Amino acid sequence: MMKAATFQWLILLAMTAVAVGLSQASLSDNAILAPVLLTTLVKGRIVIDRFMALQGAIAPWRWVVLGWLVVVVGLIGYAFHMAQT
Amino acid sequence: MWFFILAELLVFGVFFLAYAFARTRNVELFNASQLELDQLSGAINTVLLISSSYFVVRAVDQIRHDRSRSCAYWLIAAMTCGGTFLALKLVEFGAKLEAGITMSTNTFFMFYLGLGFFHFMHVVLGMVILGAVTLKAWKGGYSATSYGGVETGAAYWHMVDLVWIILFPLIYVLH
Amino acid sequence: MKYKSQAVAKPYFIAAIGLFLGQIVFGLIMGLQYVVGDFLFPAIPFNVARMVHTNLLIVWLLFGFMGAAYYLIPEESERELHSPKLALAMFWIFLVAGAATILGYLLVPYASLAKWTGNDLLATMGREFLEQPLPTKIGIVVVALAMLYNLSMTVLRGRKTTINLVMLIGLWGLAIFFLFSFYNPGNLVKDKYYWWWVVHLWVEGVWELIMGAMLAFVLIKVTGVDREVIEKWLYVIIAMALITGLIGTGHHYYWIGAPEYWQWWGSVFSALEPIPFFMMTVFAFNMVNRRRREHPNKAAVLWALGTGVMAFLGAGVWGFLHTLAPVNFYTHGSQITAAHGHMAFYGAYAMVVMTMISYTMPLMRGRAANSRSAQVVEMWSFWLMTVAMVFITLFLTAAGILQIWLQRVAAEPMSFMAAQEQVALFYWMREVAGLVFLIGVLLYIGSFFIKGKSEAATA
Amino acid sequence: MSSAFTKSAARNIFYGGAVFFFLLLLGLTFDTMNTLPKRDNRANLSESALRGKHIWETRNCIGCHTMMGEGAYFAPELVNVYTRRGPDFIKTWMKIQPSGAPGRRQMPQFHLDEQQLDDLVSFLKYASEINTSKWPPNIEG
Repeated sequence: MMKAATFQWLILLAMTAVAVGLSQASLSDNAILAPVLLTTLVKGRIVIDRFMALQGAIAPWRWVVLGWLVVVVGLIGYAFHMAQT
Repeated sequence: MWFFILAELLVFGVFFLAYAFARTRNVELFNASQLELDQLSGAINTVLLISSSYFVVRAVDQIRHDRSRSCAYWLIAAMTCGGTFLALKLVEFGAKLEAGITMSTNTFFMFYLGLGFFHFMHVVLGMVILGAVTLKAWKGGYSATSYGGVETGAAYWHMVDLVWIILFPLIYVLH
Repeated sequence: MKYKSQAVAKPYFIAAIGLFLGQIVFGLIMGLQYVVGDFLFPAIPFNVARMVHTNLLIVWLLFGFMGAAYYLIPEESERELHSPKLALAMFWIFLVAGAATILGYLLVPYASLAKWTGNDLLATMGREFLEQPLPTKIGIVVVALAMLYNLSMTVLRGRKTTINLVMLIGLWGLAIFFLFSFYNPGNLVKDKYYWWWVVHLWVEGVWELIMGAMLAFVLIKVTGVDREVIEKWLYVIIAMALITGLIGTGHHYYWIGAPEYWQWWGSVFSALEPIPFFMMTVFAFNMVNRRRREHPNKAAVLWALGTGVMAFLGAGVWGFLHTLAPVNFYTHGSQITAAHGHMAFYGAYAMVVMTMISYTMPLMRGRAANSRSAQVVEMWSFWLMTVAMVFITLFLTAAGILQIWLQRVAAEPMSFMAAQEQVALFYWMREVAGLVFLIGVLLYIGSFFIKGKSEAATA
Repeated sequence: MSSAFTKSAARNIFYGGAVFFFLLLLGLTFDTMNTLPKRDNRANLSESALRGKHIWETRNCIGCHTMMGEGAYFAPELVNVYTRRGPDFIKTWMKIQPSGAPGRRQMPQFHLDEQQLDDLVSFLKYASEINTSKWPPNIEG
């Protein structure tokens, strides 16, 4: 079980590196928006489901917290997308 | 406890969206101000918080196996990461204040400093909670059958981490 | 009533009701002055009537809180009050000081009153709600400290429950934040900034603790629901009240010269301020639905449910309506503010005090509940006052919206007085609703004098 | 999460939350106090303006008028009355009260002397120059 946690930790680190790398690699604003938000979404899900151990927990809590993540990240994406066009 | 964590997430969520939508009305200002941020410090802080969260997961696992001492060690490791986070954050804030930047400089810095400080205080509170849990674990106050306190403290700490996981790309990375 | 010394609450409640009647009378005078401008001028100019109206409100609510504290703290602590004599002495001091202050407002020009009471030594007068002369302010501090000493000693030596601790923390907070009323810097921005530390941190901070404790106390008594459950709710509600309310102070800092970031902080946190009030409503209904006994005092149950609903409507919904900075830019300082103020104070604080009075007065008069006929009249007064207040709020809201449109939004804005004339119809309707409210108050007072067969004292 | 939500957890949230947010309020207040010099027009808070504030308070002006939207809503907003009407109008207005027009709202006569009127005007001028984030929405207040 802890092997899985270690693996998830490494994924989180890698994804952080990817996000920072993308922002450094002078790509256009549009290009980094989707991948960075996607890594954020995945990272958030790992923390919620695995670290907080909400996966398999009583359903409403998990869905409320995951729902929060999706709504916030989604609306951030929408706002940034809107600002570009 | 979960009720409280949700309330906290709600507040942060509203602030994040306020940032995103305030930005749409002033993209140039936000992008220009963002360049003044220390992205490296932000990235290191992300690594620190993610790692501390991982250590907390290990601590919870240890107490499930009734290993109080080693639970406390993992918690101390997590708090060391948290402490370093706070120190780095203070250096970052200090540099901004020295450059004469305050919350009233412009809307971007209002959010950067305001949200950053708000989150900073949550890390401090998280440290206090983890500290209390560590102390109790050290004294053998938890066991494999009774470790609700460790779980609650862990949940709060993960919440602080989760918030940062969104805050970092939002304010430091996306432009 | 379990302890003799609880009876000290009785004079406090009687004074509270008397002053409440006075407040309503002056409210009606002001309401009429809104449409018949020279009514009672120059005998009672509007500013004097308003000062009397708002100060009576504060003083009668304080009487109510103190009475409630003297009643519930001995019962919760399971021992007699530390010093009933001190409590009674403080009652008379507070009553005399309060009456003298009101008479001073009515009989002496305000500037002379200020000069005679040492306002030149320490200028604290002439700020909204804090108009009291220096001796009165000091008197409030003395009375509050004596009360806190008395109550703290009782709790320290007795049983400590969530309810008496929360009540005590609320009252301590009330006394401490009142000290900011002595700070009046010449700098207008700072003056206003810290003025809110009294006003906001009272009504949207520590008073909510007091309200929560009072409501929880009555709910335990009338529903018989397990104390653990009620106390858990109480903690969660007041935690949310402070979490949202402390930074929610920011919604007063938008336009008084404070930094602009308060528009964000104030908007976000005060947008969440309805949550504790909503929880209070759910709490009251939930507990009553889960009741384990049928308490004979139906009127008290009605007041408890009523305060839950009206506090949420007045403080929660009407507060939220104009709390976001972009909205508040237009609504600030208009009749919308007045509408919110009326319903919030009535729903949250006037009603919770009446809940407490309704529950305790029969007990202090030696019966579990009043006779059926007395309760019917009391419930009629509940509905008359509450419905009248809803209409007062609606008419003021309508007046406010029209006022804002004419004076602040329209392409060719009207002057203040021109806009006021346009909304006069709503002021007339408000005055009529106010008269209904007065009838409600009179019925309420009348209900105390109705005899009839009453239940024997058990609780 | 296996742990049930207990009363002691609720209590801890109350105490922790209260302390946390009170500290946050203190922090923001500290920053506000540091920022105020740029906004509150303290440079023009002259002796005369201070005397004027005292007159403003001891005549209970706030009992009818609003100042920056705070006060009673019976009479016009006065934070911008200096720009709306100008100093001479204010002084004359104060001298000719009450109007005595039947049925109209009446303002008392305060019997202020010339010096006091000037002080009051300089207080209102000082107030009108405070940065209130563009409030009120227009000159009518």
